[in-house]
Amino acid sequence: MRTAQQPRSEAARERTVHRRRQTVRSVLIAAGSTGVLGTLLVVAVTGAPGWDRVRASFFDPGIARAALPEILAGLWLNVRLLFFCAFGALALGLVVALLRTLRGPVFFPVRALATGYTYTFRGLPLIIVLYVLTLGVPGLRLQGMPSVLVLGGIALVITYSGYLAEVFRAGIESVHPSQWAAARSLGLTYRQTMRHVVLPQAVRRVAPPLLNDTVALQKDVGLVSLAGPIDAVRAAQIATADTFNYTPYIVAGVLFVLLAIPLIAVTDWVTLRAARRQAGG
Amino acid sequence: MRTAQQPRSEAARERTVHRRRQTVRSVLIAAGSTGVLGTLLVVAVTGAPGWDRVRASFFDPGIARAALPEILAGLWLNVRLLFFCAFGALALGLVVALLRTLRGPVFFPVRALATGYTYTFRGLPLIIVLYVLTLGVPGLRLQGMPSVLVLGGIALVITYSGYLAEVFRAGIESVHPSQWAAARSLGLTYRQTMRHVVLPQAVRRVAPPLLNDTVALQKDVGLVSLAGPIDAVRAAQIATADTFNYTPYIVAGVLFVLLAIPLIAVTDWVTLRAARRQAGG
Amino acid sequence: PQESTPSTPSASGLACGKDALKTRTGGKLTIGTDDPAYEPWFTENKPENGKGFESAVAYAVAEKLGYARADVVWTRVTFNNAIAPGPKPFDFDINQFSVTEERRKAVDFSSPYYLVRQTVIALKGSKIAGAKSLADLKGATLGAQVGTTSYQAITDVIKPSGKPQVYNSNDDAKKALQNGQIDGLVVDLPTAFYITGAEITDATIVGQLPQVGVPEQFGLVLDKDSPLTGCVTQAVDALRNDGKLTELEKQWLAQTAGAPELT
Amino acid sequence: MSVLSCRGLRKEFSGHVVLDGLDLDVAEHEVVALIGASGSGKSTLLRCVNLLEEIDDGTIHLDGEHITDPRVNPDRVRQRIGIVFQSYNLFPHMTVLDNVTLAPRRVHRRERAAAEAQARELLARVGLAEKAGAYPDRLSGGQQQRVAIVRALVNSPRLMLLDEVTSALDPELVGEVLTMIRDLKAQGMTMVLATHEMGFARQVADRVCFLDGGKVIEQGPPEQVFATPTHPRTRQFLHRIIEAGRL
Amino acid sequence: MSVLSCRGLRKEFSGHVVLDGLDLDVAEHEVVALIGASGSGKSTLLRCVNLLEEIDDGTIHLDGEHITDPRVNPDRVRQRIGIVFQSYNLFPHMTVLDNVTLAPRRVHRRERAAAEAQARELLARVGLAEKAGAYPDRLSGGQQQRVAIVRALVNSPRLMLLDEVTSALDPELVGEVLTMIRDLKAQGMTMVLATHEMGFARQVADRVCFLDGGKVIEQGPPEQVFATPTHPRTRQFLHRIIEAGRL
Ligand SMILES: Nc1ncnc2c1ncn2[C@@H]1O[C@H](COP(=O)(O)OP(=O)(O)OP(=O)(O)O)[C@@H](O)[C@H]1O
Ligand SMILES: Nc1ncnc2c1ncn2[C@@H]1O[C@H](COP(=O)(O)OP(=O)(O)OP(=O)(O)O)[C@@H](O)[C@H]1O
Ligand SMILES: [Mg+2]
Ligand SMILES: [Mg+2]
Repeated sequence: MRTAQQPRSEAARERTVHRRRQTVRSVLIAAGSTGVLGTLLVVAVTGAPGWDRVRASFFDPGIARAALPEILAGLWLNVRLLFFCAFGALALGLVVALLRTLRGPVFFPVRALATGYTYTFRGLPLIIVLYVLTLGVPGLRLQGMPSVLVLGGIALVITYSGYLAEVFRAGIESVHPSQWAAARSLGLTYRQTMRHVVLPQAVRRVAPPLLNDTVALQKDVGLVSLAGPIDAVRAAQIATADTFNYTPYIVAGVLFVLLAIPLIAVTDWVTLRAARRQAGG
Repeated sequence: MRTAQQPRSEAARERTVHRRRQTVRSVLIAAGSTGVLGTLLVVAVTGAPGWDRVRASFFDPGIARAALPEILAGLWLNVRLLFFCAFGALALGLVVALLRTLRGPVFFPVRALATGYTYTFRGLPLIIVLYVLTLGVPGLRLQGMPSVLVLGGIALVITYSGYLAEVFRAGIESVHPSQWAAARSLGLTYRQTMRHVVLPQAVRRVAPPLLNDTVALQKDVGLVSLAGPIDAVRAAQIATADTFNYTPYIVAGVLFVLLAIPLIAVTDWVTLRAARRQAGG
Repeated sequence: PQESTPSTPSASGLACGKDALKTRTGGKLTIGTDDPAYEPWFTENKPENGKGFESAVAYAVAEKLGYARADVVWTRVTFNNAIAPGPKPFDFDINQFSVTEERRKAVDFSSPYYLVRQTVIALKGSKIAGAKSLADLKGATLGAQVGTTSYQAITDVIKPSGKPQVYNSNDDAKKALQNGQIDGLVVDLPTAFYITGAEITDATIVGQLPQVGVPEQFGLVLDKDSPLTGCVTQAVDALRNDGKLTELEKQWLAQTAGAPELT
Repeated sequence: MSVLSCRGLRKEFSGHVVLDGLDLDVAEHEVVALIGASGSGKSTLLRCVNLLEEIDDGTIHLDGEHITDPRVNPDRVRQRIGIVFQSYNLFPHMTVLDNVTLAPRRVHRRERAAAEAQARELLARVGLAEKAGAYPDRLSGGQQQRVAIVRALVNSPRLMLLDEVTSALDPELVGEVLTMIRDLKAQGMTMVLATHEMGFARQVADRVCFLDGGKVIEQGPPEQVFATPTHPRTRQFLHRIIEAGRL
Repeated sequence: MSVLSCRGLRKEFSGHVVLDGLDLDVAEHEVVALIGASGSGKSTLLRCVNLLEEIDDGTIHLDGEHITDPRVNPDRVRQRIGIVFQSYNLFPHMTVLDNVTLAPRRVHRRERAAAEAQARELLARVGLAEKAGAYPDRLSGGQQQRVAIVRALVNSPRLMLLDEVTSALDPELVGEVLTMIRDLKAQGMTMVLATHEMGFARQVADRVCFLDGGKVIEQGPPEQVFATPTHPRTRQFLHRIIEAGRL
């Protein structure tokens, strides 16, 4: 197997020249069109009648600097909540999914409960669950009532596990029946097959939606601030109240996007790989 | 092909008897376990020390009746917003996805913009986009500024189209390259292949996540209420503030779930069919 | 406003010294308010500086109960959390809470420290800027913060033909007013003066809403059946009786006299 | 006594009768090839024997034990029968070694070291020693199929069921698997194999059974069945196969 | 003049040379079968001829026109070449009729009615008249493959390229497709087909070309190549095929 680089015939040389010319043209065109489009956008935006006011209201560097520490402190709350809620929701979602796929009549009520759970919490706006759990439930003054933050976290876990349960279930169903047959024919029991053969494959299959839900969760954890704790968005809101300027929201938004980019990039990569694998299979 | 029903051998008869006995046993067990579990749940809940207070705070029929009309009026806003935003986000998401899959150097800046768009709006919490668009942007007092509701709808469309664009793109990538080859080998151009061969298959593939995002959207449209309009959750909140009773939230929650159930059922059905097709493929 | 509300436990005979009070943290007095805390009730969102009417009242109450400035601890609780039923992270909360019978089911109130009127403000060029009566406001789009008596004033007193706009906070509502998204904003009178005087200078006070039923008063919020309610009420009563409240009102809310009345 | 004995097997799928009173006996050390048109029920028969499908009538005995008795634990029965499918069905998330040792470790509760030693020995015997750590998708079809056979063999089954084990393979890779099955036969393994490849049936089977209409309608040594089929259906089937260039 | 003429074709995939100076001429009405080991480049050659892959060196002429000239519009060239793949690649979301009429309607801008009439006639000729409204997944493999051939034929191509068109089919379904290809040959269609089925090559090809090392190293009438191969590589390849029972 040679790895010769130089094409040898006249036709090939001509083709190479043509291609090289095309590559150069491509780069030029790309640069040119980027420049033109970029200029157009800049002119359109900054030349618009309200641009000065937009800049003053949304892009004031002084205000951004002043608001940053508080917003960062709030973001730390988001990150911590994300961490715990993501694990909690994954664990609870998996349990609910397993309950929903149980076979046999004894498990009928468990299956029904699990189904009802996924329907309820996929249909219920997070904000209602949050209000009920963080404002309503403490009013009962039951013993050992946890803090608002924990209650808010529970609301997030409950809501998201409703989604994740369905994601896991779709993953379990997407494992080919022949894998079940192969495992059972070796003498493995239902549990062993689920544990060692089906679940590992199911989780791999649904990695893209799981990651997607994590990105969504990252954006939603901040809603606990409706119940009091100060997250990044709320910190921006407070700063906005001080100054009557929307720059703090932009700062919070940029931080959120920066925080999300790695997660989104991983999600896209995993999703495309899965899509291509599906295409390739 | 006969479709005889009566088994004929001794062994078969024995097996039939055994199976019938098992069926009866199954039904009994299901009924029994449901009963036991149900009773346990009811006793555990109603016997808990705070149950009376829970019932008074969360399940007061009088308050529910009083709050219902306002909540229904709010829900009508949610439904209308859902309708328009769902279509808007689907259309915009598709356009962004198509831009992102364009080939050729001329389109480099468009591709880059589309990519940036999906990253930004998947990373940005909806609530920030909502604040900036519904309370920040009108402050510029540009001409022809639309109403808060329209601005809120735009915020929803922008945020969700970031997700949907990625969903569509994954769908496009999941169409087997051989479909491209088959279409191109018939002489179809890139556009024709995309339009007639790839997109129709892609959309079918990603129907489950598209529907899932619609369910999520249904829950999120209510957030426009932070800019003033009264949606169902806000109506419940107002009723709650009047009475310090959380029943209105429960009423709103039940309505949301009822509204979502058909959509969720369709989503699950489509998802499972897709999962099984993947398993079967 | 001199009569304390009937359900307030009698303060007489209570030992209200610092050592006798069972506060959340012994020897300290924990006072709650919202974040941000608004002017003119507080200044610079710093309740601990003693400036602004409510901050000053809070420190005066603390002093009457025997707490030095250093013994006062501030905590931040959102408006809606503070008046919701449930355990409270403060000994008392001061945040422009109007005393209502509904709220009394969920929390305790001290005797009132301020008599308040709801007020409509609008941009100077607005179609309702010159309104003289409630009837002039019927066709306006009005806004208020959720869960406040201001919102109730819209629905119960003004009863406009259009739907009111409701906001999570007065900040959002002010922004909407400034943007022209609402014609008028309903807030309490001192807040109205502060907004029109310092925050939205092209806004003006349209007028005070008529008082229906019992006069609206601000009270300190305590946990339901708090052991401190009696003593706090006693302290507020004492401040009222020795003229301290009037003095603080003059100092921090001086300009609030003379807003037009809407009929 | 025969290792496998099916009597009057009947299996229908929602009214469509696939097996219709089928009888089949397989003696110890015997290799039986099932042939028949697509849809004649070869795979269904193998799945019924392995209790992956519930039969509607008849009985199956394994080593004289009535295994279709509803009181029998199917997991115990399956440990004594190895089955290999056309599509290999290796577990894609496990290495070859983990695929092979899964059953010994989880079902038979053997030590990891002992299970792996045995697995490596078996893999070495079929020329896959150096593939022990590889994942299935890094193997050729023929290699995957040999791993699947090893995975079934490691349970030391009394009976091996092979369902079209070569038909998903490139023609050049078929040889490896054929060699392996010939070796198994030489070691005295009792086997039932369903196949479309008449050449394969001819080479390894002691007896060929032609399935049609849910029954075995003709059987005998391969030379006899292929050369002088007696039943008209068998003749017709073989004729079609010859036409397609595959006999 | 030959319909297809490849000269010095060279194609590499990231350094791995698949075609290495390959020459091939196909005369009008000629049927050429490409044989060779898996990976020898048969599919790559066909894809290069259809301009689905860019070649690295050499030239391809179709009816004397230099189609690998970079200034040529590949869409126009492809309209004159029909290609059918092993895996049929029908469009699963369209009926058989829509599959067949897609190119006439979208590429050639023909009226729907005219396109459908022609499509129905062609479908009827291969016994698929009543399947016009069916979706591909309701058809057997053999039927799908015939539809794929009709879809390529409806453009009236000068040259048909067939890549392993029978190897995904059940042996009993191969016959239908074979018959169809024999009919095409009888009608004088120029064809290049890649195949693993030596029986198929023997039956339909005028000439067999054996690919190895990126070149055609032996060619001739099928009787000659199969009976008396001259090149040792050819002999070795045919020996392996015979061993697998497929000659
Ligand atoms: N799970 C099932 N549900 C419904 N029908 C089934 C099922 N499994 C098999 N069948 C049907 O039973 C019949 C026999 O199928 P089986 O797979 O046993 O045939 P086969 O002889 O193995 O065919 P092939 O040679 O194609 O593998 C077919 O008509 C098939 O459609
Ligand atoms: N797109 C590609 N990228 C990298 N390598 C490729 C690509 N397409 C083909 N190859 C490689 O080129 C070689 C020839 O492949 P090709 O499919 O042409 O062989 P073939 O003769 O058709 O084989 P088969 O009989 O298995 O179909 C193989 O080694 C293959 O891995
Ligand atoms: Mg089969
Ligand atoms: Mg090929």
